[in-house]
Amino acid sequence: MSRDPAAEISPNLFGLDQANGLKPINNNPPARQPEANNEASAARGQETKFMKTRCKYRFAPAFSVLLLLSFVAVSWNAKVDAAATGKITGTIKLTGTPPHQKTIDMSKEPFCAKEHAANPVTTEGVVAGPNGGLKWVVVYISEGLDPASANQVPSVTPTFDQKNCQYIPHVMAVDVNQHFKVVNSDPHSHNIHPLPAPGGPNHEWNKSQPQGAPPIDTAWTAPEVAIHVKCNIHPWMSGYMAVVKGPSAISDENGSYTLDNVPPGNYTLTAWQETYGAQTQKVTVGAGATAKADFTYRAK
Amino acid sequence: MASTTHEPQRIEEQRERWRPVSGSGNGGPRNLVPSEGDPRAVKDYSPPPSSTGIWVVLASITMTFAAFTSALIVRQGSAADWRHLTLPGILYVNTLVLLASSVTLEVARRQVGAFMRGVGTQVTNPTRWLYITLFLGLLFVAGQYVAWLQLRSQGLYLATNPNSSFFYVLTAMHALHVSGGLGGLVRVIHRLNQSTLWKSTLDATSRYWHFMDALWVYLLLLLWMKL
Amino acid sequence: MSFIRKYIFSLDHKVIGKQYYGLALVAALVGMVLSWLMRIHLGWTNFAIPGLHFLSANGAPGNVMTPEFYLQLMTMHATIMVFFVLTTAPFAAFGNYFLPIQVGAEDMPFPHFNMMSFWVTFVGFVVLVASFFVGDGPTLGGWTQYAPLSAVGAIGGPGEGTGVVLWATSIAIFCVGQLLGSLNFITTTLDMRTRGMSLWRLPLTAWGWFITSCMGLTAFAVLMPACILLILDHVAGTSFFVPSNLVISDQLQPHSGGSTLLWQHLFWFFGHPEVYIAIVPGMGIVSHVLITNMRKPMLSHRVLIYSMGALAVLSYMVYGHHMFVSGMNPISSLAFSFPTLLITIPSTIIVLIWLGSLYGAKLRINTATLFALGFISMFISGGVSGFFLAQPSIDIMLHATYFVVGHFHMVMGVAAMFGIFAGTYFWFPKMFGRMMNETLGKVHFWCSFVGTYAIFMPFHYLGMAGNVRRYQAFVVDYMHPFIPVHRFITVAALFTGASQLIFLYNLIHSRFWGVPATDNPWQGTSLEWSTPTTPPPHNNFGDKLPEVYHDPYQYGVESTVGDYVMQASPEKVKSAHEEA
Amino acid sequence: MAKVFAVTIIVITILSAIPVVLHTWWLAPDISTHGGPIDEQMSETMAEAGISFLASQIILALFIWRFSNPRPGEKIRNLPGGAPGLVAAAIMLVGAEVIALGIFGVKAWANVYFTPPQANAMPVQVQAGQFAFYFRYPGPDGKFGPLHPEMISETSQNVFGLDVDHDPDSKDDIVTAEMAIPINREIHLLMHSKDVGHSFFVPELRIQQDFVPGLDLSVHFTATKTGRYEIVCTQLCGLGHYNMRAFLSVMSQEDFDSWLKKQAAMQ
Repeated sequence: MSRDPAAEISPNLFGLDQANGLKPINNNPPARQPEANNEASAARGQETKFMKTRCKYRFAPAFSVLLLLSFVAVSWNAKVDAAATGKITGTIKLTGTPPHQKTIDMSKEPFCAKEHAANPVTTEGVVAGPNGGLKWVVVYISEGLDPASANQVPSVTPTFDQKNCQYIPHVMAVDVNQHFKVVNSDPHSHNIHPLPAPGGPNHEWNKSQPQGAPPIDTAWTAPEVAIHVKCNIHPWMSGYMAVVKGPSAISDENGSYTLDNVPPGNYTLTAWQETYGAQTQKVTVGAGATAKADFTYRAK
Repeated sequence: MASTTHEPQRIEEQRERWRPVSGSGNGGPRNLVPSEGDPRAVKDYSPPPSSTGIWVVLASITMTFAAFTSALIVRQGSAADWRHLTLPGILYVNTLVLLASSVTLEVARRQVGAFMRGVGTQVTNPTRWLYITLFLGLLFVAGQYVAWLQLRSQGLYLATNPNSSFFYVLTAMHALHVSGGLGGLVRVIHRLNQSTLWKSTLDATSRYWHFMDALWVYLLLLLWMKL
Repeated sequence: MSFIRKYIFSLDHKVIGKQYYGLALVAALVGMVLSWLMRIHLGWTNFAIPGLHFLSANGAPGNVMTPEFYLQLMTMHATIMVFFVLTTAPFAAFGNYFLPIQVGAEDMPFPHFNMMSFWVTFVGFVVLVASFFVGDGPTLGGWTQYAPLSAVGAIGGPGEGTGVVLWATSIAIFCVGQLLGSLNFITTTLDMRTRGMSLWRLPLTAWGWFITSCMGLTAFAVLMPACILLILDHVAGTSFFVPSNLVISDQLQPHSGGSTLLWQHLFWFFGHPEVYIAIVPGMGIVSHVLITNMRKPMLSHRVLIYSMGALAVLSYMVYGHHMFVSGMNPISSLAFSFPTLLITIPSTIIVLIWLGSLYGAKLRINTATLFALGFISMFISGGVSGFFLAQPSIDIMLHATYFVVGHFHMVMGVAAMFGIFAGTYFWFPKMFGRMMNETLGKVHFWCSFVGTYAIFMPFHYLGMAGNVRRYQAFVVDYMHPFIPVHRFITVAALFTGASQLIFLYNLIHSRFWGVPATDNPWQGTSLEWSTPTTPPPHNNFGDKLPEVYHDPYQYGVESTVGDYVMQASPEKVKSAHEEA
Repeated sequence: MAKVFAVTIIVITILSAIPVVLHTWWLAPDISTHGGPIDEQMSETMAEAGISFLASQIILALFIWRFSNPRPGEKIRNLPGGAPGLVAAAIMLVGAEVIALGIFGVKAWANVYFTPPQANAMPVQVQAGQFAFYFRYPGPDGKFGPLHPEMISETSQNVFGLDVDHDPDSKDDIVTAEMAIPINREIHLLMHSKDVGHSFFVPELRIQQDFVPGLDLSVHFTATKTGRYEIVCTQLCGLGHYNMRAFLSVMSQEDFDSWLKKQAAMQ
């Protein structure tokens, strides 16, 4: 296996990633202080309040538009606003030979072992597609998003499934405060143990889900890319939850991804991969236009 | 401070209180043999409960610190992270203070004894000595606190390494017990000034105090050898 | 005397005894309900127990019990039962009430300590139960709380953070309470005996309590520091019990160099005597009840006392038999094995004395007697399985299996419980001035006796077949065949548990509407039966303390009152009981 | 009432004894070379314990039956011999019994713990962790590479924390989630725990040994019967305790070699 420190899956490292990736959001210049910044200290609270008024003035049109759009989006499945908002799309490539992924022996849980008997599962530290595409990369806007659209919480409730002793999907991106469901499709217990950066705003929890237990419905309260999720009963099970603000996407096995509903503007785009960490690049999105942003990771 | 006019009633032998008085929660007669009892029963005087009780208390305290000691020894053998730790100098001063307090307390006890045998007449002196003991005791606890501050200034906190852990735990537990002894002293002084002091209470308190003294010397040696 | 002073912060040992009894009763009910939940889960793993999610939303999503919640229930069941029932009821409750009376004193020498002892224990119980409602529930580490699982903190699993801290705090508090209690018990026995009451003239109950308090004094004084160190490992980040380089959930733990065996040594040095703390008072009570109802003294008063003393002494040399396979030096395993085998000798002597004394008795069968005899039967059944566990070689096969669970449930759980019941049916008239209902009592006895055998005998078989304890479900292939047995046990457990409600009803009903009792309903001889009134007055004996003229058990003699002479009566008898 | 009670005791006693006599539930069949003495020890103890159990329960029942309704005019009397007789009996019978058990027990115990493993014993390393066992075979070079706890990552399945890029000894180490051993070959099992206390229990092998964090322990055994057995954890280790198991396959030498090749390929 690779010896690159980034390959060591340790939450501390995520702590770092998170710091880099999220710095712009966390200490905004006041002008872009998000409204729902509950971390604001009393002193900063004042400032924020004053700025808020200015924000309101500056973004009054954006506000009304967004409000309207959100309604439309909710009612008509976000068809219309494609006219106003743009897209960001691109592919994520991996150059060099991807590191060897170990085969997972699930003999401890005969059911899962049986399910995977035909094609054994491997670790998913680096999943390279057929044509050099890199799968399971989180792409999100780390900087430049206006508070309104940043704080918009999608109404959909994604599902994090535990099936045949694997997490489906392996990497999931959710918005801050966006509810998601954790379900157990296996005929035995799993325990879901997300490990956010210690001391961070998100808190570690560890709950078991016996067969037939109802889904766990919960959400994360602060951005963090990414939270490692483990199942202690089946130590090989590993997944990630990227908690972001605003649009985000996960690359498929060809490495391609698409961020929808991006309001026009200049952004810093961040791609994060569990083994290789984060990359960023600037991107400009015009109204109704589709911006292109490719990332390339180098296998060490 | 108490005047001496009607002192003599104030200190009583516990024996006086041992008539089976209804309602008094404390006591019963000594188990003398009834006229046609069985000779095995003979035990003509049973000590007042507090003097037996104090030995019971000391026994359990001994067990507690024995447990801590064995923990220390096992822990030292268990891993290579045992660092040497130089004890704060003030500990030795504290030791002297505590020893001195033991002496003063003993003086007080002797005077009370003399007073009860009718040799001495003054009860104010014992009170004075008791106050001195109390003061020395407080001084000791304060001294221990200073010792902790000194250790902290060296950057040695409770969790820094096993030695500092054990140092803080053992000294703190001992200081806690000493504070208990201080409480006992206050009670004795209060009894002496306000109401009736039973000799056995004073004896018990002083036994406890001397034990704290011996315990501290033992702990000091232990820490000095092991840490 | 104000209500508070009289009934809540009372200094009267009798009130305190009743308070202890009430605490034990509540704790026993809680523990029993927990065991029901566990049993249901073991029989039908995915069965949704209605309303379970009220007890713990995380622990029972959709009322289905999660693995961690099972372990949490198990830990709480064990802790509550061992500490707050088996230690408080036979020792603290009955001891507080009857020891001063039996030695002929007006009260314990330190009534304030006595009161503190109860209220401290009570706080301990509250703290323990509170852990159900704090953080992610109580600890799941088992009542032995083996480090490092108990010391690494929340990363170890649900309840391993706050839960353990609350657990350790509660136990430390409990230790303080029991130390205060022991102080009173010992001084009462040594200093408060009335005129003529020599040590040898103490009834066997008093001896049981005295020996127990001596054990408690040593055992709890060792457990408390252990708990303090455990708490420090949690809250202060020290490393007494946590070794270096532990990796949990891919996270390297910050601790370094602690010794995990240290906890086991400290814990079991307390833990094994604790077993005898639970059972020795029961032995005293059972002997007392039996003698009164056999109308003849035990074959030898002193041999029984010596044997109980031997148990107490040996119990400190054997604790290592809990750690045969814990990586202890195999030679020390043998060193611990021999005293463990030797401890069967005093136990056997006690049993033989009981059996031998039955010979030639005029046995009077009432509920108390039945429970006393049931105790003997249980003690034998649970005792013989000790033969196996005392041997390291066999322990390789039986360690941590249901065999062990069956063993200690019978010998210290059920037996001690039977002792408590015997004491209750025997002394209830004296404590509350009313008789308990015999019919209900007998029904209660039959259900309990048959039921407990039905529950705990199969445990031994399962254990021999390799059924590991502390499993919430039997997913291991070779354990699937055991599930039907577990279902049988579950049914038996529910039945037996339900039958305890009869006892509860009997207790409450008789307390208020029972037949008024006479001063000496069982024609007993010891001092608790010579109190001027029933229940005894505040100072037990009125204005004059009794004088003692005889050894405790003058039965089967001719006298003016019948076939017995009370300790306090100056009547001359040829004592049937001088030979020992 | 008393008679019913006496009968109940006897019935319960007999019912309890039946499954033991019939071996309805009994120790799993022994597949180890050292297990024989343990089983003998077990049977002897069962015999002695069983006799004392039956005897004392029945005596208890008989006495209850007989003395709960004494004949009219019957006086209480003491057992002939009295306490001294009983004490003597207890000390002699039980004393002899337990001493005997103890001494024989030493033999059985010594077989497991006092004999050193043979020089040609096959070393296998087992690591316990929440909540799975992992095994390591030294590979062709016969050497185990050093462990780096800080590198342990179940996510990338580097469960032992091996540094294959820098430790030549680790390169050919074979890590498996299932244990396989050749038949009739002594295995020297090197045990360590990565997190909390666990235990290694294979009933058929007559082996139970705790993993003690911070200590490296080892046991050695020889399996004499091929088959697939289960390794279970008997030391409470957390919420997954009940599910912490691994399979142990005892195979012929050639099967084992091919199995090992397959595993090596899967690394």
